[in-house]
Amino acid sequence: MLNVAVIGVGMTKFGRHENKTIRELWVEAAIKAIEDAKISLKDIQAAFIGCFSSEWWEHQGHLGSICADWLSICPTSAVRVENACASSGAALRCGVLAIASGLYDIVLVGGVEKMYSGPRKLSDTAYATEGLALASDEAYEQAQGLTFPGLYALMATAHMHKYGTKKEHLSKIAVKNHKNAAKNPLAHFQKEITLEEAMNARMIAYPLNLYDCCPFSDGASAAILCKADLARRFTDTIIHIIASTQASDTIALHNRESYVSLRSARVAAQEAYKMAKIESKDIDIAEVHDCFTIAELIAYEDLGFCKPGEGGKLIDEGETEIGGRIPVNTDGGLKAKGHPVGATGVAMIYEIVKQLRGEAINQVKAEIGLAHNVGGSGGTCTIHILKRVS
Amino acid sequence: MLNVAVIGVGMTKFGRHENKTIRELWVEAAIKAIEDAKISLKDIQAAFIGCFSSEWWEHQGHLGSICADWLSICPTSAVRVENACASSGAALRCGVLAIASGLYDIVLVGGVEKMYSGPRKLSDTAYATEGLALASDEAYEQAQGLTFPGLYALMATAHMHKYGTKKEHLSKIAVKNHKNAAKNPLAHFQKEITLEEAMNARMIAYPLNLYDCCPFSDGASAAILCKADLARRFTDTIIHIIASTQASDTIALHNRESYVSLRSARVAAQEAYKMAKIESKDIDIAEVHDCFTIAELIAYEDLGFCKPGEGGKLIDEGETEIGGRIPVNTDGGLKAKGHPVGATGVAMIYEIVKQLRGEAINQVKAEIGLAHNVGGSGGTCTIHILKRVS
Amino acid sequence: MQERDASIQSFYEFIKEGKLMGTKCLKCGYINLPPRPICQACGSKDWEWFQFSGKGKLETYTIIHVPPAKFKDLAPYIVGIVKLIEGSSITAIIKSKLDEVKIGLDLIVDYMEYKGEKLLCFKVEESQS
Amino acid sequence: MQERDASIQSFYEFIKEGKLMGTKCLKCGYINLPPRPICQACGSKDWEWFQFSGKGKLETYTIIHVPPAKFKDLAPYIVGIVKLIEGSSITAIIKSKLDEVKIGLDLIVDYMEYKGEKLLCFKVEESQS
Ligand SMILES: [Zn+2]
Ligand SMILES: [Zn+2]
Repeated sequence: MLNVAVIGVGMTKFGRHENKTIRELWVEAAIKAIEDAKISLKDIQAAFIGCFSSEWWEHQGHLGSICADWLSICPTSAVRVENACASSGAALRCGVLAIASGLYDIVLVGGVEKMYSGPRKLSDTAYATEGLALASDEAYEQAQGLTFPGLYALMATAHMHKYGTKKEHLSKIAVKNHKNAAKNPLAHFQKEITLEEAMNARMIAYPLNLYDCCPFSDGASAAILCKADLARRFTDTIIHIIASTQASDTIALHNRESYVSLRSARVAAQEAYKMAKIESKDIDIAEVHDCFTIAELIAYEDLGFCKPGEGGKLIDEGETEIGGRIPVNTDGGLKAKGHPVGATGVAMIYEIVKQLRGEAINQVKAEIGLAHNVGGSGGTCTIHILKRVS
Repeated sequence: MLNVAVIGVGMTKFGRHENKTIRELWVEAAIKAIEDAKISLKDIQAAFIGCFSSEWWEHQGHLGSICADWLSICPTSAVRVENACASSGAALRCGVLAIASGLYDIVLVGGVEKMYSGPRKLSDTAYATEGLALASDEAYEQAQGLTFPGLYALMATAHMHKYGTKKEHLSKIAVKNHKNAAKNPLAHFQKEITLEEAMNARMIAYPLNLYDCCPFSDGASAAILCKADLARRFTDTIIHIIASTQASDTIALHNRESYVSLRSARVAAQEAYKMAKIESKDIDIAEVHDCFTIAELIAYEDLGFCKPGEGGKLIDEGETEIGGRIPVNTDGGLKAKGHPVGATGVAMIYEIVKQLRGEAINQVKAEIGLAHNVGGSGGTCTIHILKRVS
Repeated sequence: MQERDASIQSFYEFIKEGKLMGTKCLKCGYINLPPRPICQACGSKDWEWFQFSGKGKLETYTIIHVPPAKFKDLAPYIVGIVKLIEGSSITAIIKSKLDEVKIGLDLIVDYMEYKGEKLLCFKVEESQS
Repeated sequence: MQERDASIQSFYEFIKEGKLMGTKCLKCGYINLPPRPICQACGSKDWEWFQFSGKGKLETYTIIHVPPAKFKDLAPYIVGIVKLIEGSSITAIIKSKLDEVKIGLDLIVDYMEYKGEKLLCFKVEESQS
């Protein structure tokens, strides 16, 4: 028993924030979470903030200090956590450990990233592409001309070859996630796309085209964790974290046994189900890491929502759509909600909490939700399972 | 009671490693710690690695994954922690929380940095200087032409003005630390310097000259933490972590009440003494964060080794030398042992553990040791107190 | 002037207009410089713009001999923290002869065109020299 | 060849000499490619250099249409993972016509001079085309 509850969540709009810096986005999300939890700044005893590469995009390191500073919570300790695209999943996990340690009752977690636009450094697509590649192996992947979309393209080609997965399956995931984002005011894109558009977009890294790739986004997310015993002081709808796990894998794809599944995700999921004492069929709703459409399809299989190789079938049957057996990425996912790398893991928690509370935009019936946050091409995966208790 | 013991420590030589990358330095330090603890790779249940800016210096992010990968401990979870120059102090603290949470029995912590030389990216002094500045406020310090030595120079000028501290006091700290490093085979510099040399070196940021500044170093450090109950399985000389604290401050100096003391250090130290149920006078030996000579002098005051303003006097009286009342930086400190930013916090633990075990190069009589690890210009400070128990 | 948010961008827009601006907390009256969305003293989110007179004293300083690449042409130059008469402090380049700079120097805000940007700096008050 | 350590630098020095080298674990026999100081299979630190024949098959591939700045001149180009006949795999640029690349293609190691560096790559085996 972790004895940890989530009593508040907040996030900025994901997208382009031309006028805001990292610290300003962070403050916006953190204040929303604090207000949602109905606590004050003084109640925060520690903070863990995920950020992938503020050095690269804004020339700003020492993120813990700057995030504590701009939120006016000094001298409260503030740690910055980096696990590539799973940075805030890992930060959340550090927050869980901090509360489980008994040293803290209330902890602020979250994440932030400025990837593209901004008043301090103006990035372009080439620079942002190179920045994302920092999550892959510099010596043996970046050096060989591989890009970040290229990594997932290697998985897609292998999956198609092994299991007969079609490009159409991938495009259907993009269509689903754009549809879910269409009503989400915090999403980067609020427009539906057709299967034809998704199939015929400009190629980025074959077989992945533009609509298979998530956008470069700016944004931040935050959540307030509380010792579960104390949660009832703050809210009546108690959401517990019943599992929090993390696993690693080789950074380079070529050193793995399989290119059609992420071992880090399988291990973290197995440990999470064990910790929560549930099975994959008990999950009512999931946020999965769809940085590329193929990543969502592989997640279905790694999380046990279907058998290995049957991700395409699951999509064809509509089971991961709203109204299906296991709705996935009801907020639009990374694909359409956006993917400010460091903010993504806790933004997933935002959606799960909203769903479990019955406050979501695309509300489904759910008591147990899972968040699957992948770093890089699977070198890291964190899994969190949340449950509404009454 | 934290119930955490340190059962193994390891570090690389600090200095220039022209032929090694971050992951290779990390593996070298981690293996030494593992062998020191007499455990096997399989015993490690989680890892926390501090690194300041591998993105900047080696174009490599996702450090957790690459460090787990190259050490062949996948799928064990591995988190990268960044708190500027306190990155591995913060990583150590996450490891302490992880064990205190009850979820883990044995955890690997450490840190690594490649700041200057290397086969993958060849940096120069200007690039390294700009890299260090990432720890300061991009918008309001970097943008005003301030450098990292400049930040501590601002503190030095203020301290001299307020308390009458002399340049000679600072130079004496450099002389002491070079003397301590002279016999340390792992130190960046193994040569003593004279007070005249220290006083008359090339100016970097007035009033700090070259010998007031630590070098740009490459290196790594690691330690094995273990649930204290289990420590006796591995060793007879049990070293407990009896306090682990962290505090933050504004990233920019100009938003602080004082420029002659670090609030983060004072708060973390007060909390640490309280957690350990000791007073500052009970500390037998200390590793303090002397990225610049003035930082060590201020640390004496912040840690309560002397009254505010009397750091210069403490130096004059030789109390922090080997043989003095409270020997500080017996390994040579950042100044002469070197300062591979992310590795520094756990390298301090290396020296404290060696001293408490009676295995140090410059052995002193000590039962309780303190490590003071500062991020940036004091935006972060972690304090760890270790005690030999019998 | 409330239409601009309490952001870094707003601060530098004001600098371009020759104004040194902070935010005054509507709850506790603390003047935040640089401007902040959350009061450093009390955590309040309510603020209004506050324009500084630009007068102040040098609290501490350094002389940068090894500069970042961008400031290479200026070295050696003085960077200091200036305490404004309104009570807030800020870091900036100080225009002074290197051998005349000292803590307590009376300063007034100034601006410098440098590499296409308008840089905040302070100069020694006329009356003094 | 033991004098070189099992490092990234050694790997690229061998590439310059036209050799594709990994490390063979002296404990469990696993062949680590790229070379590693710690065996990926068993954690042993004992190893010896192992030279690959350079022959292998394409395990998976992508065609990079949006390249990193450094590889701009080559785009679109194929990057694949090649499984060598000795059992290890490695990522490299694949020299093939874009419309002829497919999983299972027989490949042989090759090298490309590019921007002053010698790049590892693989080409289609002659006998096949
Ligand atoms: Zn106020
Ligand atoms: Zn082996």
